[in-house]
Amino acid sequence: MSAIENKSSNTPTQNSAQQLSGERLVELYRIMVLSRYLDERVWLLNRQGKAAIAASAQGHEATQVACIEATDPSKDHYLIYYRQFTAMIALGTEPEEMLRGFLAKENDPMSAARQFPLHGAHPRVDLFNFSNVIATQLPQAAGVALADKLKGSDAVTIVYFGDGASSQGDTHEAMNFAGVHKLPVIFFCENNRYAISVPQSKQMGIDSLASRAAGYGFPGVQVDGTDVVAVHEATQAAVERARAGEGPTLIEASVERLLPHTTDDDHTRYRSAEDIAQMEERDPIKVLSELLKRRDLLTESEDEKIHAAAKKRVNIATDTVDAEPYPSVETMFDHITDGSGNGGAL
Amino acid sequence: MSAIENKSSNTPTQNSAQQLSGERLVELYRIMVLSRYLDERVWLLNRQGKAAIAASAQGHEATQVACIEATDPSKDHYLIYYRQFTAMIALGTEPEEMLRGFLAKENDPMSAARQFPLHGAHPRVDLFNFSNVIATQLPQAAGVALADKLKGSDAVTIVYFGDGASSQGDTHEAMNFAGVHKLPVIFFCENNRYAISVPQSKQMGIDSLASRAAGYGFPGVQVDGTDVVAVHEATQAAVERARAGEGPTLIEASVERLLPHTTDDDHTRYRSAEDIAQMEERDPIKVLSELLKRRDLLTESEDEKIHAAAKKRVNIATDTVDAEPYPSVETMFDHITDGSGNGGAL
Amino acid sequence: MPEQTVIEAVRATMQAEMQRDDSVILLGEDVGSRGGVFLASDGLIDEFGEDRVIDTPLAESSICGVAIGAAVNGLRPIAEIQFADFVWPAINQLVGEASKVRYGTNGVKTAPMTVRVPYGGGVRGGLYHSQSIEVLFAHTPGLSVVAPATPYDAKGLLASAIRSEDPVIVLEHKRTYRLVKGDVPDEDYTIPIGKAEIKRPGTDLSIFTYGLMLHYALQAAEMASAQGVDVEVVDLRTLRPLDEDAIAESASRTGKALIVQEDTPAVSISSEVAAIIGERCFFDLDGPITRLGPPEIPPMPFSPIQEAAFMPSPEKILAAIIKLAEL
Amino acid sequence: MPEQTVIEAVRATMQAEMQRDDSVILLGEDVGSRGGVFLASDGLIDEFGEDRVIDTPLAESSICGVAIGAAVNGLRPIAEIQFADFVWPAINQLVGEASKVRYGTNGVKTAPMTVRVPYGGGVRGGLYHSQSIEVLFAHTPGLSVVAPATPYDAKGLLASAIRSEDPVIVLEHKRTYRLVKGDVPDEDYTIPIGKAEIKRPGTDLSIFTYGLMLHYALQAAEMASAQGVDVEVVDLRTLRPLDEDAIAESASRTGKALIVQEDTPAVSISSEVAAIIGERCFFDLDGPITRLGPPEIPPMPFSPIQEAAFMPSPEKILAAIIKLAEL
Ligand SMILES: Cc1ncc(C[n+]2csc(CCOP(=O)(O)OP(=O)(O)O)c2C)c(N)n1
Ligand SMILES: Cc1ncc(C[n+]2csc(CCOP(=O)(O)OP(=O)(O)O)c2C)c(N)n1
Ligand SMILES: [Mg+2]
Ligand SMILES: [Mg+2]
Repeated sequence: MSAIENKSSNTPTQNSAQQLSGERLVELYRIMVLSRYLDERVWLLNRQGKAAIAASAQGHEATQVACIEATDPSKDHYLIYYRQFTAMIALGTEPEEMLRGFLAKENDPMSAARQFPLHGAHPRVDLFNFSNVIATQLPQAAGVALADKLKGSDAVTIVYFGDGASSQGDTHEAMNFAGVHKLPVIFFCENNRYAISVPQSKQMGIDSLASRAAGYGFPGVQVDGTDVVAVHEATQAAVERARAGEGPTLIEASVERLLPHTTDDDHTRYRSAEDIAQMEERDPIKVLSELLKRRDLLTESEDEKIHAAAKKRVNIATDTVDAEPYPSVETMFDHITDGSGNGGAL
Repeated sequence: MSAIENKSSNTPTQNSAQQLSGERLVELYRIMVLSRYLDERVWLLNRQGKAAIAASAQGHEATQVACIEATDPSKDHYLIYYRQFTAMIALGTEPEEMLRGFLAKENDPMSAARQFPLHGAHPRVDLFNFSNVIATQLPQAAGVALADKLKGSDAVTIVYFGDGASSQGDTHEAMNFAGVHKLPVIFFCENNRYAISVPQSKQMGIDSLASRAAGYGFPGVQVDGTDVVAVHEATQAAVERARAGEGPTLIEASVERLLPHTTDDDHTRYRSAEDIAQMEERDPIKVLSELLKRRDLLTESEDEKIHAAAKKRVNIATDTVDAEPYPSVETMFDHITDGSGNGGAL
Repeated sequence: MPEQTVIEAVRATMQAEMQRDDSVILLGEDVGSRGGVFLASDGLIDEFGEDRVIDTPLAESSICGVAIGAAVNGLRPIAEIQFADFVWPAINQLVGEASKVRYGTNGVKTAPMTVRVPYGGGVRGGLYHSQSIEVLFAHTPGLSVVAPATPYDAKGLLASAIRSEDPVIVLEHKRTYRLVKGDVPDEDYTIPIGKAEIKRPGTDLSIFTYGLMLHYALQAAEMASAQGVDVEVVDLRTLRPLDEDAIAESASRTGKALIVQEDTPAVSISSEVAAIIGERCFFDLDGPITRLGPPEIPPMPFSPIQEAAFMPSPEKILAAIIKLAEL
Repeated sequence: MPEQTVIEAVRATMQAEMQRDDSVILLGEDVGSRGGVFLASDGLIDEFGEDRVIDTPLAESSICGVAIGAAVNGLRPIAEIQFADFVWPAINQLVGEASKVRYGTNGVKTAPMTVRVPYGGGVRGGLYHSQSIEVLFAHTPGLSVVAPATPYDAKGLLASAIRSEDPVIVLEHKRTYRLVKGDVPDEDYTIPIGKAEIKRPGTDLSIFTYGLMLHYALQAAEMASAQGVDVEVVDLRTLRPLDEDAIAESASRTGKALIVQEDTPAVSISSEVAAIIGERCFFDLDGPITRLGPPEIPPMPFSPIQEAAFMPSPEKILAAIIKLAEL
């Protein structure tokens, strides 16, 4: 296998285990649209002073649904960072649950409002995000995969990171460790060409991160992250490799960050007007909607229904969560250590 | 230029700026032999209880003299680690000065006996080694090179590290930074296939470190580290590249660590008898001595003279330094901060 | 004398020092066209160019390691760590390396570098944008650590740091950036590293504090004065080396010491201040050496209610003053 | 009851815990066929195989990060850091991450992991094989930190650490490894984390200490007894959480407190112990809270003469005892 492959849906893989059906494609589209509305709502809630901070997945939706679709949430592990908004929804997080995080409500399922939204651990699938500190999740993912390998489990660990995260020492150490031990882990980079304001050209001296995989002894694949089919295929191949005990894969999905870095940012300070304008063509919702229509999998009116349903769902969730209570002060003293005596008090 | 090149003296480079003359080859041999005797002496001094610890360069001598020979000590910078014993001698450190470090004497030129031997900074050339902590020198080297670039100097920075050091996050971060800024720095790996007891196969999932350079956007070269001519050529090419503002090079020199990791180690615990035995053929003193004789650059009796002179030099140095004083207690309070008021007390 | 916020003073000081000395450069994440996430370097790239205002890759260990190398080779780098919570990857380069460059080379090499670290909470930062990280730096011989709380001190101490021949960690409390305003003279001045300042003289009780808590302590002191307790407020300003004489003098004079900090108390700055007083002022004290800090939980919850419960406040400080004064 | 050295107790305990629980694994540099540079894992790879005794790449951040991930996914890793001086690259994973796994997930995830860190000087280690690194760990909520000084405590505390549901940092003073011998029962036992122990009862003065200094303090106490001063020696044993009650009880009872440590004093364990005493025992004390430590210089010179001058010794401790006792 060559070290770097370029994949797009125009070059269908022969041996792909399972092609996405038209039905599933529409289903993924539905999740993407829901994610988009919820994401927009969260941004609005920030502007209303209700959500302290948000990072948006707008532009990353196709990549995230397609990646999750190729995995098995009943046993796989997902180490996310703050931008896997759509992935969380694809993994079954309800809009209400998402909003509880943003509004710091008592029943925030990830961290009970101790942490930023999308941080903590999911109550139903093995999805977690311990901290805001970039790239710390990569060695942790290698550890999760190591445990599976020792236990003889065929679970796969998927760890997400950004182009900026690729510069951290932890990213290198994790890939090196995983390469030595041929661990069942997928290093999944959502490359949106920016780390806050720092463009890829100041982040790395190369055009494609996927080329780094060769330095660790496993394959690297670059894929168009607006292309659901291509991302799904690349991930599926990596999952098969991992489950078969053949080791890690690095996937680099090229995406756009349609909005500023977070609600605290203003990207017009550092992105040219053209750079911002060109992103429209790479909006994954637009790309997939056009594909579905071209393939006669979606009519204009079905599309409208999907949008209307998503909007309604988001409205209901907002009203529900807005009325919910905040955590009490006392709960902030819970769960520091187990307090059983081993491990000690506070 | 292809990302990885394999160089040996059997494939002479066309555009090499300056071939090593026969005279220089003999001179380098002389330094290697001196280094070897001094290195053996230090080991002995440890066994006599006089030197607390030593790491040996035996097996690395050819690589080190050849690399230094391709640089310009009047302006270049050398960030070493504990194994550049021969490089220090090649850069003009006298045997007495080396021994003062090992015996922790007052006039240890590198650190006044505050640090392990070979740690500190050289008084006459820009050679330094701030700490024992593996790989910290690599980002520092990028910073040294950055300063030269900003100052418009054409000095080159050479930073040494081992195969084990390649695993550290700092190594990655340094190469990435240097690649982005096309810095005049040479990342020089002395790959002796072991990090203490950990063999290369447990250190990395690849056969050659040089392949990593492609992931940073600069060339990587693997070279036989027992081959003075090959190392010299590879370094010279890298120096030219750096001085011309074309950026970093990664050089991987394959060498043998003839002795255990340090005087505290016993490599029979983890190396097979065959693995230890095979090294004899790769002893760089033997290799170069044979080459010189094959090319009629050295007679048997000249060789004996070189050995005798080295031995004598080491004996004199040992006697001199043995009689020298240890530092006084008071000096341990010097040079913590400048103490001018800015920068604070102590 | 123009009024500035803390962040304005930081920006103006970096600008002035870069104008004054060509060897001063700035490096960090987003310090270029973004102007830093707190806008501390807003506009500096336009004035000084990409060579002297360097947007680095996202990698703190190399930011600090590169700064060491550049400092050793003649520059005076100012490294910006975006948030204090992200300084941990750089500990090896700062605590392990930078602190010992001069000592480990017996003075042959020096690392004149400044590391600016926005720290502290009360900004809805949750567990990873609120941390106080002073402990390890303040413990480490070879480092200096300053923590200015006012625009005036921010300028004077940052200028001292940049001109220092050794590494200095500058802790800027991010909540003070826009909250705290004050007069800052246009002319050049420095404040010596290692000197505390009595920000409010008093006779009944001494508060020792720094950073955002200085302002809360001053508010509490005002409230206490209405209740007849005359509180002295000592701004530590430098955390390494601590101004032991100033601490001992004030505690001995008032006879009562209250140490207030935002960081969790166990093994911290407040421990050291208490230890200094316990050793040097023992015979002059007429009350236990009292510390006020947040609870010993990971700092600090994202929930605004819990964040407020975590942070010391003027009211909590007042309560501690009254309790100690009544002893 | 067989006599063991500290290192023998460490090895035997790891072996027993690995026999007892399949999920216990060991990872670190050279822990495999080399058996660790101090031989703490000598022979374990033969008994448990390469899967459970893992020679890692030379990269401490990933050693600890991998340990976190493995712990979260059902294993109980013991990570060995070869020398404490090399733990700095892993601070981000330990202080930033491991400490907050439970808290940051509201208890959904836990990281039952042990990090063994040989620390301390007096071994001709120079600036980078001698450091004491307890301060930051002892400051961090969510971590536990133990520092056994005897073979008995090494076994009991290491067993507690391995069985703990949360991350525990085990500080083993490398000078004690072969120097200190003692009886260690064959049978299984644990020592609760968070409990100090009076290693020598006394009435005139309390010494609080840990690690190698415990042994020096005991020697000094013997010498003092010959001079008529009856010294109590309290072994802190756990540095987080400190056993505040035991500290306060002893200091209040004897009325005099001397805190001895090998680490440089500013902002350290001794500061915290002093602060606890200054706050809780103020009315019971009849002498200043005294600290004895090395000078505030980078720890510690390679020169044997300077190393000896740096380290506290039984003689220096005795002098401090006599001075304080005579007050
Ligand atoms: C260690 C660390 N340094 C800095 C930051 C501040 N920070 C948060 S996000 C970010 C940029 C991340 O960029 P990238 O990895 O490309 O992810 P993206 O946001 O583009 O998805 C930075 C610098 C951080 N969270 N952690
Ligand atoms: C950060 C760090 N971790 C561990 C060590 C302990 N240590 C000293 S040398 C060494 C092996 C280095 O191997 P390599 O880089 O291959 O260099 P070599 O000694 O083979 O020349 C180790 C693990 C250290 N000095 N620094
Ligand atoms: Mg990005
Ligand atoms: Mg090696």
